[in-house]
Amino acid sequence: MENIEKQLREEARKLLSEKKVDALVGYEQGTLPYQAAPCIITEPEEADRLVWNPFCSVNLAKYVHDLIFQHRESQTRTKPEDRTKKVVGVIARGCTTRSIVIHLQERQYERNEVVIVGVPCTGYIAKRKLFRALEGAEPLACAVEGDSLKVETAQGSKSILIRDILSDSCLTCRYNNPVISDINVGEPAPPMNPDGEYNDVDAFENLPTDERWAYFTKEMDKCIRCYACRNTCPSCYCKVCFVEQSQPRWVGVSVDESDTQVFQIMRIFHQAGRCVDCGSCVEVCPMGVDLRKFLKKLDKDGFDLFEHRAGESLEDPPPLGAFSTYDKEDFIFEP
Amino acid sequence: MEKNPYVPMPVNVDKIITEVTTKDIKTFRFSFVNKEDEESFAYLPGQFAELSLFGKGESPIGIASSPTDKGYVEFTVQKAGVVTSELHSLEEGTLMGIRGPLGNTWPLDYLEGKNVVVVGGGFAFTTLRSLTNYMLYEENRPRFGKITVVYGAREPGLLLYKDELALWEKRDDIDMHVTVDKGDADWKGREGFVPAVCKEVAPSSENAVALICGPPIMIRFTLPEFFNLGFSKENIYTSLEMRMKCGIGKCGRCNVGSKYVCKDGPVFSLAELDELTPEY
Amino acid sequence: METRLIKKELLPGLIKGLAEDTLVYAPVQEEDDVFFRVLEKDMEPLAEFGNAKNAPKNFFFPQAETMMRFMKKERGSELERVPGDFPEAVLFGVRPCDARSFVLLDFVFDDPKYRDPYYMERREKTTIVSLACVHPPYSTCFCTSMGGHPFSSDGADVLLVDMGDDWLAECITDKGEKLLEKLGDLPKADDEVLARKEEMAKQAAAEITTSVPGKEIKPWLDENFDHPFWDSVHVGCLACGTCTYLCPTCHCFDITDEAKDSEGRRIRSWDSCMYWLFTRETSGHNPRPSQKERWRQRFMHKFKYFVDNYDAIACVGCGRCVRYCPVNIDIRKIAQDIAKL
Amino acid sequence: MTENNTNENWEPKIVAFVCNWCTYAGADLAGISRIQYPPNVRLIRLPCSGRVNPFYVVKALQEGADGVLVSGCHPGECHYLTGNLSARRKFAMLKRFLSYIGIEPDRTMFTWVSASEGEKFANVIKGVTERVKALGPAEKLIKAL
Repeated sequence: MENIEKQLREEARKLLSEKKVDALVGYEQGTLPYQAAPCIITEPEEADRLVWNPFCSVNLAKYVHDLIFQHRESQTRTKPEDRTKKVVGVIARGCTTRSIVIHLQERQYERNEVVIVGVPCTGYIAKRKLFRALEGAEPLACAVEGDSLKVETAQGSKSILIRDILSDSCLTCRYNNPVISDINVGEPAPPMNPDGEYNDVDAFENLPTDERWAYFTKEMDKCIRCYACRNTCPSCYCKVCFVEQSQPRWVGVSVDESDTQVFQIMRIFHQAGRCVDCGSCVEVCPMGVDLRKFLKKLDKDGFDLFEHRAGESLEDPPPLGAFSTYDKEDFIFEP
Repeated sequence: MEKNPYVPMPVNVDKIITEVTTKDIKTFRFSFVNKEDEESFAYLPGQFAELSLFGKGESPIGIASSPTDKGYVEFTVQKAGVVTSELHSLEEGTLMGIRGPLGNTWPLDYLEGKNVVVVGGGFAFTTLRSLTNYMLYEENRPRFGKITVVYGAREPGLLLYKDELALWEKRDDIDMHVTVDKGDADWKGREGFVPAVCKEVAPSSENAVALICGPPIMIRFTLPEFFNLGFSKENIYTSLEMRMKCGIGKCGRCNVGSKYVCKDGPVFSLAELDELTPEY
Repeated sequence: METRLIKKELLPGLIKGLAEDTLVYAPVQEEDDVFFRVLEKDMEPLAEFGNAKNAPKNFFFPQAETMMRFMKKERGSELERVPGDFPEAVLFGVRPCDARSFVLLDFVFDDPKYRDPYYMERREKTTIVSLACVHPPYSTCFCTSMGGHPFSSDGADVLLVDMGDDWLAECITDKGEKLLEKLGDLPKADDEVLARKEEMAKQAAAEITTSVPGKEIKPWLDENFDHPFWDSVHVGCLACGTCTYLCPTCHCFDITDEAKDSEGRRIRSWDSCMYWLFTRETSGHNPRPSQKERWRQRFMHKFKYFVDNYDAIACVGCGRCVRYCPVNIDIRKIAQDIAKL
Repeated sequence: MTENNTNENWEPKIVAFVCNWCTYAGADLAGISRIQYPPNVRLIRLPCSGRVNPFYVVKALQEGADGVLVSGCHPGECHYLTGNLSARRKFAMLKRFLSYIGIEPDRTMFTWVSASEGEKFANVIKGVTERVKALGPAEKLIKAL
């Protein structure tokens, strides 16, 4: 891991000093011992700020999209011939590269506007699981020691197996190595456990309808409509989200339970064939809503119906952006 | 019981006047359903109110009538968002709500005994019209010195309150300069941009205050003319627009620096604006 | 000031008992987190916890509330009803930082010119019982830097201190006095207990080691609205509203109408300066066009504008925004960095 | 839309999003041919089934519809060539998803009715109405003011 961090810094420094990128998105040490914060660096000297550890969680593709679009917006008053491109470098694990693939498939930016520094990934720590493992004690210092995390708390120190507190998305990840990249750092990481990918969904599908509804409503009841899930999601890049449209207003802005459910249904459904299961929405949710239970269903159906896995390859377009004469239609009602 | 500042007072739409040829600016005349509401709605020129359409929301609009006009209150509204679009589709006789008066006023006490230069551009003439009518009112007129009005619009069809402008032109206690950027076949008046007309009219800055409202581009070019004429920042006033909801300094969105445009404004002198952050 | 002692093991039962005929808001455990909730039958209030995830402002200033109801009539619409007549309530288990937030919110909602009837009625009818932090619960606590104290009674009606075997109850206001009378005949605390409490208070304050500059940075803020420092603060910000929604002092709101068939309501709901839509005008003009301006606004509002208007920082140092920011934007660090400039 | 919920004579309200070229014409034909079908359905005409945003379906449920039907031209017969093929993918996913979160599958129905199938249109409406009736009034997702 330290080795990867060192190489990352080296590559970042090189990219910035050779001016191959205008900005580079990575992670830096946060102010809390269990946080790695997204950061954007523009000078080679800043490369040493970059870190790579199991606390690097949020999907950075979001920032790539943001940076490129902010730059474009800043040029709306520039003559077309004088406009410049902004090349953004990004430290990308498997899920991040898949999000970039989706951006590219959806023509958000050109391939040459992004430089992908691919990193093998062994998963990130879900903070909720970490806190659960500490039974409420506050982590005051954290250090990775082999496959364990050594945590100092006011009550003493504790060693936790990292595997036990990895994000659910990571445990069943199918693409923990980049699917596209310009530079690769480190050796490919060993596979996770994709076979169990849909176990949760399968189990949920087998519950009675009302139990599923009860679970859905209970989870959505936690939502405070802060929109952190939407804002961290690289696939949620609409300039104006439907919840913000006012003519007509689709969804009320209050915390009416029906409005919250409709917001979540539609936000989640917008991810049909576009969710890379990076787990960012789950990780950033301050209320711990089980969003993955529902997003993963779309992932499963996308594969089941159209043999598509989001962001797997540039050649395979998102399923709802395509069609075939031979698509299954067993859901069609024939009286 | 204490009055709930969020509850609008019921009003009746008495009259709707389409002001401009593009038909997207209308003046609405309201009368209060309850007598005591009319009394509590004691306002002065420069203030605004929230026009409230249940089911659509509220929109903060400057009061266009003068408190000397008894029995009604008027607002001139441009069709733009959800509320104002609905407002434009109303018919006379509709029941709706208004909440106010809100905000501060043109600096009436300060204007007392001074010469007043009123400069308006296009649609932003509404609260200046209120002020002008207020100053021209028989009992008030002696309180103010010379009154000069420069009012411009892009074309003749876009001038507001045309009948009233004609009446003012006939008076000898007000110096009127109505101008359009570009006239048409019927236009016999002045042509030219507001800043140029101000330069030409050249009101004296001696014991004078200028009140300027208009589109940002007009303000940008008009201000230098007034500085050249010797007006200080303390003697130039304008009225700000911001997105507002509560109108009483709580909801936070019209916060500019330490001030709230709804509560501490909308009228500010340029000197006061310099103290604020430029986030408006 | 009256002081009483409540046997440790009796307190949750007393609160539960109170909840039988009074509306009680109290911290309860829900899955992984502690939340302030309306204490329903069979719910056990927590007395030992760090702090609730949500700030208790919700009870006076709900995330969404109906301000009025209306009916469509033949010609236009008419006001039908304005909710009011809120019940008497007890807000139990507030940490001193959160209790102080009410003093700050009062500045806004209890403005002499325009009192906010919804907030004020609930506020006046609610008795606040706060729990001193004998051991400040988080390393992210910084109340002492913001003019608070782990034993502060600002904003509370009763302050409870965990003395080991007993809770020491200090009545701060008449409202608090009345509440304690309702709880039954409780013994008075003697001087030894009070002296011990003073000692504990000192100890607790000393346990907060984070120092965050507050009013010290005000002169810098007065002068440096355009400083390049602001270019770096918002980097990484997701523009979500977590910080503002969990903040005990953030109070910005939106007013919207909802109608269905011939009925409707006007609601107010929390809004956030972190959202681009917050200040965007109908014309499309936005006075705060990017996250940079929005972050500056959030910080300036707390550390400068509020100070200008009310001579108090609009931050109580609870640390929620620090702990729950998904991307670790740390308001403490921003203040500390400014102090170094 | 909720007024009859407690009534014993409850009749479901069904919102049908239909394409202009096939199903709407099919409904017209049913009318011209005087074929009887239950009056529970409110037709909303759209250019194409591909125009039906999945949000419309969810929104109809939120507004109190007891059932939603989407109907367009048969695959291969779309006036816009492939609009219904895009729609088919969307609704395959949507129907599964809404069922998954606990909305009864029979509340959201999808079908194809051509301009010449007046009889089929009536049968579809009969079938959908029966199924929704069997479920009873919708209770999930409905917004109450």
